[in-house]
Amino acid sequence: MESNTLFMKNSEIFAEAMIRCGIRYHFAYPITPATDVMKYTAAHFHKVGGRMFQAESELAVINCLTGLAATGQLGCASTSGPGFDLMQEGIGFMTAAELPCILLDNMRVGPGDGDIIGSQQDYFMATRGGSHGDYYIPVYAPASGQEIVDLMPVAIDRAFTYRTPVLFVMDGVMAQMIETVDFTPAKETVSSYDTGEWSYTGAKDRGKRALITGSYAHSDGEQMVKKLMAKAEAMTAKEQLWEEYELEDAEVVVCAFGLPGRVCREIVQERRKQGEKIGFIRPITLFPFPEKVFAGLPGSVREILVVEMNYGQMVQDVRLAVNGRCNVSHYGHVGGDQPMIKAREVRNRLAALVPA
Amino acid sequence: MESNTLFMKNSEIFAEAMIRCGIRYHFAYPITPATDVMKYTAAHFHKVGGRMFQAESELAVINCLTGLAATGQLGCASTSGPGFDLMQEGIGFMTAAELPCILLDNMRVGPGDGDIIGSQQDYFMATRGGSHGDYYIPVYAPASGQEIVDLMPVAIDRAFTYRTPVLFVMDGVMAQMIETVDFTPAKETVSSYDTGEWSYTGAKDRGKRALITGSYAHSDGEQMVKKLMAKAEAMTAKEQLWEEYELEDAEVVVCAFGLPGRVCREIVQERRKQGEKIGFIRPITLFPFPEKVFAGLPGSVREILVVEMNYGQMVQDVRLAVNGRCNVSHYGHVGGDQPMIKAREVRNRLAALVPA
Amino acid sequence: MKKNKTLVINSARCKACGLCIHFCPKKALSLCGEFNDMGYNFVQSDQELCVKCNTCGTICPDVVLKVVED
Amino acid sequence: MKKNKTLVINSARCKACGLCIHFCPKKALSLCGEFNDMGYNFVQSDQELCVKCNTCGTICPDVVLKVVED
Amino acid sequence: MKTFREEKNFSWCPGCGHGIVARLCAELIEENNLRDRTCCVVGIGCGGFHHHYMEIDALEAAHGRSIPVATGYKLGLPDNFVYTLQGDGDCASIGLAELMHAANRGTPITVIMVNNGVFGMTGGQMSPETLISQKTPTCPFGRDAKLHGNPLKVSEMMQEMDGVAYLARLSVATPTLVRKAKKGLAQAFKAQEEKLGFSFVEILSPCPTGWNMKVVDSYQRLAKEVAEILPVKEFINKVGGES
Amino acid sequence: MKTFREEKNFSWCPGCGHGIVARLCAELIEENNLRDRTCCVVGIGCGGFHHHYMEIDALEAAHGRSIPVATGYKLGLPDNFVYTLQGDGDCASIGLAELMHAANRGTPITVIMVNNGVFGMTGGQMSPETLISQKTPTCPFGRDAKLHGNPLKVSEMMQEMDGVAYLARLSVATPTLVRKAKKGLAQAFKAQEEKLGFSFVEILSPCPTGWNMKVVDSYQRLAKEVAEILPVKEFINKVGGES
Amino acid sequence: MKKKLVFAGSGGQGVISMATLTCLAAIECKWNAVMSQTYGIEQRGGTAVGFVVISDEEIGSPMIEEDADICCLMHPMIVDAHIKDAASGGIVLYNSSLVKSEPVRESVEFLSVPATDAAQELGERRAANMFALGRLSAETGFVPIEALCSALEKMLGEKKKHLVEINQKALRAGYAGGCNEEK
Amino acid sequence: MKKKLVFAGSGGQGVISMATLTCLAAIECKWNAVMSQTYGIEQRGGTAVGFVVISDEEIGSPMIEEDADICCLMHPMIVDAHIKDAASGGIVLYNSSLVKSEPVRESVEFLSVPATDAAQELGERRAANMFALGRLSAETGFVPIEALCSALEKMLGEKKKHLVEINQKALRAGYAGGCNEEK
Ligand SMILES: Cc1ncc(C[n+]2csc(CCOP(=O)(O)OP(=O)(O)O)c2C)c(N)n1
Ligand SMILES: Cc1ncc(C[n+]2csc(CCOP(=O)(O)OP(=O)(O)O)c2C)c(N)n1
Ligand code: SF4
Ligand code: SF4
Ligand code: SF4
Ligand code: SF4
Ligand code: SF4
Ligand code: SF4
Ligand SMILES: [Mg+2]
Ligand SMILES: [Mg+2]
Repeated sequence: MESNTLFMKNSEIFAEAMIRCGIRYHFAYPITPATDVMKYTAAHFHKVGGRMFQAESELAVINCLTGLAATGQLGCASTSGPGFDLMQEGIGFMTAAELPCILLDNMRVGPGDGDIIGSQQDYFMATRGGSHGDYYIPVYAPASGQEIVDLMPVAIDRAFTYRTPVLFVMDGVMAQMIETVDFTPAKETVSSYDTGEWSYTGAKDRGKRALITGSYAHSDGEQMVKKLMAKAEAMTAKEQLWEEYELEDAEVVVCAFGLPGRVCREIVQERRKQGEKIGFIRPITLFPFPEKVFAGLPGSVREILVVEMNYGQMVQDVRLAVNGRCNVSHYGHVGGDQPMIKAREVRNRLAALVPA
Repeated sequence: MESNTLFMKNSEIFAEAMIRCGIRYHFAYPITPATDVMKYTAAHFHKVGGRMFQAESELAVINCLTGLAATGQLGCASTSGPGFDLMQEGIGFMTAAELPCILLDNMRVGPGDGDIIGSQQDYFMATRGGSHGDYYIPVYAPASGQEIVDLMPVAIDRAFTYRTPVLFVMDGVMAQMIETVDFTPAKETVSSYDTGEWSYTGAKDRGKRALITGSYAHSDGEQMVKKLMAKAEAMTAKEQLWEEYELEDAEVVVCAFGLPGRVCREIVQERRKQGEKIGFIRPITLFPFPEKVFAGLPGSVREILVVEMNYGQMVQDVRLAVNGRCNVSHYGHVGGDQPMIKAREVRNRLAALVPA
Repeated sequence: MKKNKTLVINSARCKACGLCIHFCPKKALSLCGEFNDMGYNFVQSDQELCVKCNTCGTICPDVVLKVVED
Repeated sequence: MKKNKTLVINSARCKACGLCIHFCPKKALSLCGEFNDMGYNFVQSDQELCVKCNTCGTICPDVVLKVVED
Repeated sequence: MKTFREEKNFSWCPGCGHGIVARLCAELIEENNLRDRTCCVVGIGCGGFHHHYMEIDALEAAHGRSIPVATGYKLGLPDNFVYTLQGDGDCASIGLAELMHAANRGTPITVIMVNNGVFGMTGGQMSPETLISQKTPTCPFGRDAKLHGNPLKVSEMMQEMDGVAYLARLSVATPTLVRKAKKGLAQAFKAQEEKLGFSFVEILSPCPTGWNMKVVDSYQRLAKEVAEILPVKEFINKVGGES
Repeated sequence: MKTFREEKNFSWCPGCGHGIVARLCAELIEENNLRDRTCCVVGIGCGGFHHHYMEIDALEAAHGRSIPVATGYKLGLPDNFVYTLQGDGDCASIGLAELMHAANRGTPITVIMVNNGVFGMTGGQMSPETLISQKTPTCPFGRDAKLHGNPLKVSEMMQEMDGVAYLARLSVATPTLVRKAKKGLAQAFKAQEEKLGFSFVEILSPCPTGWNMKVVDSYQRLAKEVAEILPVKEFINKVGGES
Repeated sequence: MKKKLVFAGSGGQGVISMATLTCLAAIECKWNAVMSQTYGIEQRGGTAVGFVVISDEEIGSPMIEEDADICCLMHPMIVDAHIKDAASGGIVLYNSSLVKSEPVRESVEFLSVPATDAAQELGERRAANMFALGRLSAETGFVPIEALCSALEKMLGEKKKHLVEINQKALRAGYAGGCNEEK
Repeated sequence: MKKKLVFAGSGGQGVISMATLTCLAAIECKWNAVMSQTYGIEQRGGTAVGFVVISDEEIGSPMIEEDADICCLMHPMIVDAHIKDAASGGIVLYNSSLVKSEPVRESVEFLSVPATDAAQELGERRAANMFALGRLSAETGFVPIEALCSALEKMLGEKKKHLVEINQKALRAGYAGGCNEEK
């Protein structure tokens, strides 16, 4: 692809952004609504000397990615709900072993095989270490193709800086959406990170290295978890990202992430035009959760309406962030012929909260 | 076993309680610290016409359990962290398909292969639907062999009543602990539930039944999740269990579950003897979280100290439950040669909170 | 007593895939001009040519065709 | 020029499993009365009997025994 | 026929071999009077619609896990008749370990793998059974033995297992082969009913949509190109009946 | 020897066959000058200690997943030498699908399965390789072919795969067999170095602790009873060298 | 100026192509475009719906909720679910070859187009989608027919170049109100 | 009356058996008992530790944290990690056959017992644990020797009945302060 501005499916935008940023390995197993990513990399990675590897299962996918990451190279794995479940053990292993990678979960309706249409129901898994043990990884929730492109170099940087898996989540509706995007921000960045310090490339003269995922002395387990917690703390301090809109004098704030964020923002803009004191927050990082913007909310805020394509997941993080300082309510919607949250319902809730 | 009072390992007590309550199928794959359960059932289930089935992996375990549950019979699967990860997809499927079963997670240090000694780090996975999608299942956290026995018939009842997987969690230290237990409460109860209404035993004249885990029309997905949410709400209203001690005039409350709960209770008793106004809460159900006891806390409570063998998981539920009404602090400990939380540290924290 | 055989066509199920036409040894089948509810121009038979061998019924992936005896 | 062979025993590694004793064709090995740091009464050899065939070194699971040439 | 729900049109694509397999299963269940105590476990894939068209109890397993589900079911109701209906992606890619272990254990269930050489439901991606040079969305330049290996000979892998009572590769490529497939399937069902052990049939089937071919051409490809690499064959038959 | 860390005592039980395998690997790495670019991927099991005693880079994979980890590694560094060291539980029970797919793909890695017929590390439970009648904590009345199937012939399952360049079942039961095992292992390493495809060696090994036997008795059982069911044999050798 | 369109049909009918082509044509006109979609799990025969927003300004929310200016119903199975997508005052095109009786709904304008029959006459039943799109362009001017025709070439690309002709023919036939003039 | 005991050693030395037997003996005396444990991942050669609380009252917390009345160190590898488990004023028994020099710690009473050597003399090196336990009973009276001997039969059960004799012999030899009188 030569031009920088293209009209593409967001899953393809994700793939193209990877290519442009220098990622050369993609591991995947087909699953709707994530298969488009591997279709794209299968057709395009080879042109830049990369490889899409279709493994026999999601278990194999995440473990192939582990091996690749151990060589110091950055790879990616993409999937959706059921496949994401199967990857959790491996994601925990990679985190424990401090291996960087890029992950993508195009969320669909669950539990069970559920439905192939979009949802935002993997928030808990994504933000609270879906594997056993204590750990957190950075989670980015772009709301548009452009934001995918903008975030890709950031995610790659954090993967190397913190030596950790980094996760992107999109609801399936957004993943399948086609829109115009400018690829200029997706500069080659992968090659600028030196992984020689920690990668497992053969002992040579430097002495052996062993990637450890278990502990042979009980104290190792304690040390490992402490290290992971220290990283989580550093990320919480430094990596929070969000979009905010008209919070200064807001009485009611609407909070939504991903595509529903775009829908809600338009509604908030529309209500503002009517003179209603409504503000808007869209978390871009789900971990670390952008507590800072909640901490900085003006005293005028009476209520936060959290809108999600699930039955109440991110709302817990909002409640934890405001810790009782204002009321927090939730509107969730999952499935149906049009899986997106309903603008009408958001308008109704707002009308009840901000009587005209 | 004839006598009712026995000195046994808690993992064995779990197995014996299953037998006495009428469970006849146990599926498992070896993993420390949960293997003792399958060793016991392998040696004893056959005497009552039951079967321990060692599957080739935890994936096979949970899916065998699914098939068995579909016949209307109650089975069990036991595991620990890494194996629990691998079961998540299946647990989500069983929940979606409304199939009852008993699960046991003997928690060890994670993430990764981690360490085989005890921890309480699977709290998030256990309480927030470790698989993708929106769903919750009842989670019991006994603190002693006796409580395992007492809870087994309750868990079985809830599994059938709500037609849901029910999960027991124990930290690995407790799982390997040996103590005296009275089996009298473990009465045969499984056979008293009629599963003919929903089980898949062959169409005969009643017409076919199909266990659905996916949706063929998008509206099915919406309906399924709504049904699961309604169950979760009913459980939240009716199924909260906890132990409380001296809350009436407490200024500081210590909150811990499982074995650390026993340790903390002893410390609180000891401090009370010194006249300090300290109370104690031990959640027995982790889902539904016993919000009621927190809602009912007297105004005298200034601070809640949450003690866990992890770096801060249940503490989120405590914070959500008190919603800013008092301060909530956390002391966590994971791994090391003695993985249990340190009584000394709890005493120090309390001394700082309640100056003598 | 020679049995009477009939080729029954449940045209509502036909998806006009053409397999039966291809395999019919007697070239007794063809697609017709009309659409069924699914929008397919379903199969029709020429009863003159048909020898009721049920080859079509054996291969039809949509259980449209069946030779029945009475 | 005949090479000089020696059987070297790293007794700190021995776990007294007895395999070398069992397989030695010359019955040149036996457990001694002392313990090593791991608490095992390690293997000792009778250099008179030993023919330096390295059968013991081949089977020893703990890399205790080795016939070396100088 | 009580088993088959004639009023429900198949939702498979025109020409899809899953329809033929469904009809054969329905006929055999009916003919052997199994309906009352049959449970079909379907995999995730286009075969997952199989049970929509039959009056039998059915379970939808997680992708690749039909066999352990069937195993658990059979443990609970040993006298019921249990078969799985899986695609080659479900059975030979993600579910391969479960297949091999059940076969080796001699678990008395019947496994039907509808082998159409692609992941049909998700859009025709490469499966372990895709032929060399065949193009799919995930091997757009054709399957390459060096990168992707040769088509996996699943049936052949079970040849030396004592637990397997019936093992065959069948096909629906022509009316003659369909008739033969029915006989093989009948033997597989019998193997279970007679408690002889595990039974497995791999049924070569076309996926005109995934192969991006006209229906008739896809059957011809199945009869020739596919069968050359994956020959129709009966490997094990402990039932002893005609097939 | 630079590869081997003589100063570190093995933490395996007295008589454990893992020690012999570790020594053979160290010797071959040294003799073939592979140390600089070797990566060993160990499974979770007693074999997971293997790399503690060698001066080579190593990765500890999740239980059963060494092969995909090795695959990913080899993709990233195709010129490095990559072998997995797995137990029979790791490789043949939970990890069977990964093994078969890598073999079929012809992934140029070497897989070593130390087959001691039990899950050693977790306390000697039944593995797919446990012999009929053998008692373990999870089959306390002995493995029963009807309930548990026969020992899984893992090597035999790969016989027809074109991707496999070297395939053998070896043993450490006697000094003679140990020497033979070294030769087989050398061929497997060579198969990878010469980019001929996938190589697999199954090494029969004792677990005196898990078998609850005296060490010498366990080696005798290995030489006789185990080898009767799982014969020592070279199935495929595309290297052509002596072995 | 902002327009919202819904294209609904059965999988395999090409409604997603209708939506995509609409976007590409809008982009030809220097507008912005966003397309989203839902679909059944079947490869063929399930439902498929494409939602399109085109605008000469930046597009915030890409969602359509009972506010579509134009709603195309290509198959009877989706009529009930998607007729409500049209805004009141909107235009509802339906494929009268398959949707045998006019759908029931108030305050919309119906456009009955025998798209499948027309395409069959043109010799390619699968071009029914293009026929309908051409007709829509003629009736509503939502995008110019020339933009559709040139966008089509881009959409099909090198690989499917051989399909350009028949599809353009269908577009133009639809635009012309039938296929008779092409006979 | 409540007593806390720690038994630490290398895997395979039987320290968990020492802990279990202590509990069973306490139960023989109608006391309550709880045992917990930690261990390495190795089947042999790793560390193994048994923690025991016995009491004539109900036992709340089963944990031992630098407050053990008795601490048995059977192997040098665990000395550093577990000598701190003893309460000040507690008793520390160590297996002087393997722990070659007296461990260093203040305000505890040391008991040096050549358990492995003694057991070797008795003809079963693996009975070192019982020898140490017997000696501990003699020195501290934490449980009566008779309770240990009869609990041993219960612990070993029918299957391991053949091991009762040698282990009881070791218990009694330890109790008697050595094994000389048995020679
Ligand atoms: C864990 C998981 N991974 C992936 C999927 C997506 N998925 C659905 S069907 C399918 C493949 C179906 O192919 P096959 O089994 O060959 O059946 P076919 O449709 O070809 O008959 C896949 C990968 C899923 N549902 N769950
Ligand atoms: C997912 C998962 N399941 C189970 C375990 C527990 N586990 C650790 S080692 C092992 C078996 C080891 O047996 P094998 O692979 O034969 O190796 P051996 O110890 O016999 O050499 C098991 C089941 C685990 N660590 N992870
Ligand atoms: S084979 Fe069946 S579906 Fe196909 S055209 Fe013939 S009748 Fe119609
Ligand atoms: S029954 Fe035979 S002859 Fe008649 S239409 Fe069918 S295939 Fe042709
Ligand atoms: S074989 Fe090795 S470990 Fe065993 S006794 Fe001989 S020297 Fe010691
Ligand atoms: S070298 Fe040979 S003769 Fe000497 S001790 Fe070893 S085995 Fe015996
Ligand atoms: S995609 Fe293939 S397998 Fe699926 S229904 Fe269509 S033709 Fe059949
Ligand atoms: S348990 Fe078995 S495999 Fe593990 S170290 Fe001991 S003898 Fe070896
Ligand atoms: Mg398929
Ligand atoms: Mg093993």
